[in-house]
Amino acid sequence: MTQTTNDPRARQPRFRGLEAGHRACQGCGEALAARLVTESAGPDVILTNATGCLEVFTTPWPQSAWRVPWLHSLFENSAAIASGVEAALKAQGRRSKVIAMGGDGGTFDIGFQALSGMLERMHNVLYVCYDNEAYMNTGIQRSGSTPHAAMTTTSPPGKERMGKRHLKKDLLSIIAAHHIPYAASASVAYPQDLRRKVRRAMEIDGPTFLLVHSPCPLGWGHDGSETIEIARLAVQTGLFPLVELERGEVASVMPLRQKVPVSDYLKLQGRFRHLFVDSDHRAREEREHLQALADYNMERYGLFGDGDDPFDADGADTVRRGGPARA
Amino acid sequence: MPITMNRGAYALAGSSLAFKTGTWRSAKPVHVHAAAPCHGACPAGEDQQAWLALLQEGKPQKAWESLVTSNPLPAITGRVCPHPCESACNRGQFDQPIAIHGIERWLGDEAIRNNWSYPRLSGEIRPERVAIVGAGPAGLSAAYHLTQRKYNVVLFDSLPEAGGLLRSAIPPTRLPRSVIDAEIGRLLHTGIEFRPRTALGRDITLDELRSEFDAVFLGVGAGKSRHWDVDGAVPADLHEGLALLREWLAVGALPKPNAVVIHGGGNTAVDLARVMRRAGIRDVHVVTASGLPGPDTDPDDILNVVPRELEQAIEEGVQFHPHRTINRLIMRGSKVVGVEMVRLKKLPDGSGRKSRVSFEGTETVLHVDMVVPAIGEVVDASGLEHILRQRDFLPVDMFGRIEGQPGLFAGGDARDRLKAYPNGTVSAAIGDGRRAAEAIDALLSRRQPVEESRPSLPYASLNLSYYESSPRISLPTLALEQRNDNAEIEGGPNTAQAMAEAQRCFSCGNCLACDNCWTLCPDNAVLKTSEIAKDGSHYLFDYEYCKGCGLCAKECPCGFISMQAEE
Amino acid sequence: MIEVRIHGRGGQGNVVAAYLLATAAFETGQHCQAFPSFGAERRGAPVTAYVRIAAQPIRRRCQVANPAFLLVQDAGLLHIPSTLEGLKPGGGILVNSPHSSTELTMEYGRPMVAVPATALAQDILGRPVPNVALLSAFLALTGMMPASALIKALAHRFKGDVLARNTRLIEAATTQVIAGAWQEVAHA
Amino acid sequence: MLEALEGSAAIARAVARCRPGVVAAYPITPQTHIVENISKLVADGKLQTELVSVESEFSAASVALGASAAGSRAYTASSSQGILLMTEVLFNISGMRLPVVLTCANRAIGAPINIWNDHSDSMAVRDCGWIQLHCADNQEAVDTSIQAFRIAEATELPVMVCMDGFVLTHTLETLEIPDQDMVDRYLPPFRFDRMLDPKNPLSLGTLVGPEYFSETRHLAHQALMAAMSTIVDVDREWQDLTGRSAGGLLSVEGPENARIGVLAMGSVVSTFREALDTLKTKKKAKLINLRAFRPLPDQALRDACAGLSDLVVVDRALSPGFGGILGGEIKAALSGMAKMPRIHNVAIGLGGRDVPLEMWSRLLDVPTEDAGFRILDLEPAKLGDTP
Repeated sequence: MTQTTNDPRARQPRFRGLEAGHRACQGCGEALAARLVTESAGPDVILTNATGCLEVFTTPWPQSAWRVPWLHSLFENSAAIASGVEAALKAQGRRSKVIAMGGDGGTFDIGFQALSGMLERMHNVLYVCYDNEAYMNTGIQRSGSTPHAAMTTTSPPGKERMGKRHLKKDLLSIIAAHHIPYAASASVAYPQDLRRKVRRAMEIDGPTFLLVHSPCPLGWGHDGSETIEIARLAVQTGLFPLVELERGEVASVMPLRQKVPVSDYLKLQGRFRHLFVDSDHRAREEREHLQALADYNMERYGLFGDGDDPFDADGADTVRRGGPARA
Repeated sequence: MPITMNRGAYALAGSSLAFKTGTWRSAKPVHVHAAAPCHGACPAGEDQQAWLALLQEGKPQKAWESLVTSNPLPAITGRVCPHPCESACNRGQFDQPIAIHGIERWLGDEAIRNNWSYPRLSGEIRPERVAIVGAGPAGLSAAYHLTQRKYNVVLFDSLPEAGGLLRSAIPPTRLPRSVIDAEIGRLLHTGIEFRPRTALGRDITLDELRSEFDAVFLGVGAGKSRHWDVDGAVPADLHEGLALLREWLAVGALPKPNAVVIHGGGNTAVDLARVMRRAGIRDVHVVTASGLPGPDTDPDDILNVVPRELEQAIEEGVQFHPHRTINRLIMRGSKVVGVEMVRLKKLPDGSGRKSRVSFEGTETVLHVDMVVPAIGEVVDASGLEHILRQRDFLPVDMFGRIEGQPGLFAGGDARDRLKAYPNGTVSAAIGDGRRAAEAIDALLSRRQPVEESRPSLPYASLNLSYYESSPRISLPTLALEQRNDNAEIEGGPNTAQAMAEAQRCFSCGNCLACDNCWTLCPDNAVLKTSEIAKDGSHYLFDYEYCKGCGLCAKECPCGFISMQAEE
Repeated sequence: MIEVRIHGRGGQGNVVAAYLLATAAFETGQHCQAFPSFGAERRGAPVTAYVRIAAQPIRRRCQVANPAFLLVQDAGLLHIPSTLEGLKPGGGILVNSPHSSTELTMEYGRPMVAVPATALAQDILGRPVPNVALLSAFLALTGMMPASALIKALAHRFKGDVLARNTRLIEAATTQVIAGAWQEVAHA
Repeated sequence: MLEALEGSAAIARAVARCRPGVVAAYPITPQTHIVENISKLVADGKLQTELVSVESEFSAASVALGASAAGSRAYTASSSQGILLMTEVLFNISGMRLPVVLTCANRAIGAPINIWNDHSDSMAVRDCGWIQLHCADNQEAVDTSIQAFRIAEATELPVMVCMDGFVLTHTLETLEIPDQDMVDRYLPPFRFDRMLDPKNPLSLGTLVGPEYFSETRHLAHQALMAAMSTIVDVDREWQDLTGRSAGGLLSVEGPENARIGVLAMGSVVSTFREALDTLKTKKKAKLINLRAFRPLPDQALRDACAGLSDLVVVDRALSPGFGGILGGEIKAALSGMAKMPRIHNVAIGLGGRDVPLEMWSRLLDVPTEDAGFRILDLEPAKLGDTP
């Protein structure tokens, strides 16, 4: 694809790791997250990608939306092939950074062993998990990351069930137990925060991990235009805390300014629709359960700030003329 | 030739550009260019958002240049305008409105201080000549805008100095004479030929002007007080409000009764009341049929005075009697010793129109030794008799075109009140001058005049997640004990305050260049342009790839993007 | 081609013994092959290893069913019938035992040569590892190759003091048996 | 220079001579000694390589895949269950045309668990698109390991070097490790056009739909078939350099006029070679050593079998419900012959059962028995009543 210099696309003042023409759904949070991660990481990287939506929608041969070298092998081995790429770079004395990517299925579940091995061996790899909380590529089945009570095709609500019976796996704590230099959670709703975390991880020579909350309009049952709104509410309600861990210890959190009830977040999504059936007493119970989980997060991570942090969950996305307030 | 499979099925970087995802779209994002509410509310037609944006970029001179494309007198309006822009400001619903008025004043003062030149518009020099009668705000505005359009403009005024009611009816405590001198002086230097001491009807006739000039604009103001009596009774020594104010402004003379009642609810009434109070008159009452601003008052029925001025007047001891009228004069011989007031209110009648109804049994008496009517003024008919034909005001359309009088235009206080274009303020007069200039230019260029008309952006169209609450600047006011007949009471912002306050602007309906659309497009279909894109945005939609998800529209903080269904 | 079978227990260096014997043969210019009959056994369980020595390349890779010699690193293994199975007629049995050759021969009713390999190793190496002493005795009995070949083979694995002690152990073990007693069998 | 070396140590030394950039492995009997020996070479500074001691065979293959794609010579080794755990990745490596070399220390597959040698593991992954070469002895294993990198890098196909577990891996024997200069002359540094490189950012591992998938499969097949000549050329070149052939695609020994042939793969070939020379048998027979199982050299097989009346195909694995895997394949390969020999298929030496020298004579009797596929060294007395 040749581009003339008159083409504004060729003159964008940012690196495009993920090019247009990919086939993600409208409003795809994962595509956005991947775009943000790769443009923050810059051109001197090599990506590996677990099987999943991201892999499928970016590389239907003969096309690829990637502008950086990219390698896909299997669902469960993104971290392992990244280990191999990194070992090869080391062997060759090349200094490009390796970024391994996977969805929550490929990270929390089937690819977890490879990830754990990669972290334990201290490969110089940034692993990015795009967390959309279910197996989306196969049509929305529950994963270890699916939140409690969420509806998926394998955790449907019914007479005996109210969506997923189990809890969302606390992956970050498991990652923390590997004692790696840096791990963080981020969200597409806070792109500046996400970019900062990517840059931070890129600077570290060693294994780092980023969990990026990436709404899936199809799987979560919301309009594509609401992706950011919903991701923002996940953070603001405390259901998806944004934290940074250094060597397994909490180093910082994005504080919350005000308590937003989880139902504000839940009611926007089809996957929680069954929690708003007034005639079902279980609905309220599950909503309260989810609120308790959010409250637990707030307490555990000390999410409530003193209201003075301009970059708390209310202030971190503030804009001004010429760009974001926090560049 | 079909594409051939390669070794290992690899793909080239960015080759996805061959796949045009724009075909997936059922709705497309467009830049909507809604007006900021401030713009919509401005009688002068200023686009405050536009010049605030330039201030946000740190370009005060450019901001002033943008401002004076509609209003050439910001140092003046920045002091006397009741600033409906601030009342309309969306930020008022979020925390507090932007202090547009103060920033405008600061810009006007900066222009004077730095002697910034009025921007010159390009275009051919026009041979046509236009006469402007009256060098008040309307006439000055018309003269300026026509000069900008390269017409030969001759500005006539009966007085020796330009300014009209700015000089004759506004106290220097509100508008220092130095500001009038400086700003109008600079304005007249833009190429306007000013002929002072030339009164219509006395020194020139309208017919002469119409034959000598290609168009004539009448900005003669309303110089004659409206007839006032109470059931036919008029005190022998009646002084009308405007006349008293003019006299005081001209020579400093003022009658000194013990107690006075001023009847009326406009600037003349309040200005005069404050002047009289400061002159040491013990009891200064203002009786007005309108209400004071407050939660229970109908917005259509509020005193036509800047709220701050009203507060200051009350501070200074002026006693207001809202929703009242004078029912009866209590006379001792031909001298007034008191007035009887009665309560009234504006209520809808049977036809749904609102009219004032007084309530029997609510009469009260004020003991005063002077009553001053300030119920408004009408056009002085001198020289305009056959145009005015017994009417109080000149009948015009929105462009100031006088019915049945081609080539003759009017604006400012001299014209009829139009529902969409209320007059009675300096800003409205400036707006009239500007629209009339457009109409004159259109007439002489044989085209239809145009006035930009865009819907204002509603508050609900903003995405407030992207704004942080921040307090409005507070501006200095002269302490009560320091107030006198000359010192300006209201202070303006300093540079730092003005620049900081400008940053609070939401940029309603217009691109904030915040990068949100560019940052949040999952499809890389928003492109940032190095120069400002043609439509005033900093971004282009690449419709070859835009899938129409609507994220950019939803996350645009300022409502600049909306989704439009594809045909 | 000479085929040897070595019996021992896991942890006694049985496979090492086989590799050492084969390597020693290699050091004298012969072809060799050594391999364990590996099981999933752990320390203490009976294990077997095989050695083949020949002038020509050795191609067969089956287990040694009919060895000319049996080296038994632990006399207790003699109680297991399979230990002595398949020995060629006239073949030699060398046993690590504190008892005398006569006593063993009497007890099992067939000729055996005993060497107190564990005691020797404990004495000289400070560790009860019988394999080197047993191999040394075996080389002395057969005269197949000089003790120096075994020392060379050991030199691939050990250096310095450990090698010196093993060399002394070899010398000491050599004197425990009648040199050349099995020479005929070895050349049959 | 000849040395007495354990097979695993020899393979480690040979692989080290090939200067792999990345070695990844996970321990499994009987492959373990190979990895241990490589680890020791690395620890002693005798091998400069990125040794990645992974957490599973699955990751071992994945690391090799990643390393190869990133332009490094990559090596791994495994056995049995480990090969099966790698299977997904093995298909990927060949599908992406990555020249990884893997040593398969052949071992049976459970259940029941069995750590001893047969060919069940490499047979289970015969369709994964790798070149598979079998070795009769440790010298061939050494030579084939070095050749494997040449073949892999010339064809951009992965190569699996199959050597029998224990029988080769744990056997110390006399062999020669070529010196470093010789290997350096034979094997140039690895250059990979499709290498992951920010300066030329390709996407590897794309999605291919129905409109092109058949073409990818066709090309994979063609690539394997074309690799036959590379295998022959590379071996010939090796022979010129060292005086040793590792067996080309296949080799035939025995009297020209023999009417019976025995076809086998792996270490039993070594035993049968001795038997052919030393056992006195009534029948004359040829021994066909099939070195290349993938690609299966159909034409070479037909040439080797010309003039035979009977061919006994010796399997070291079987496909339950079908029979011998190699037997079935040879039958298919020879089916185009004008005078196709009668093919008799037996399996022997499953799960480490010893294959004695006398097995050769037993095999020569098979054509007279006309009994179909069977496990020849089965001991019927050990069977119970019910299948």
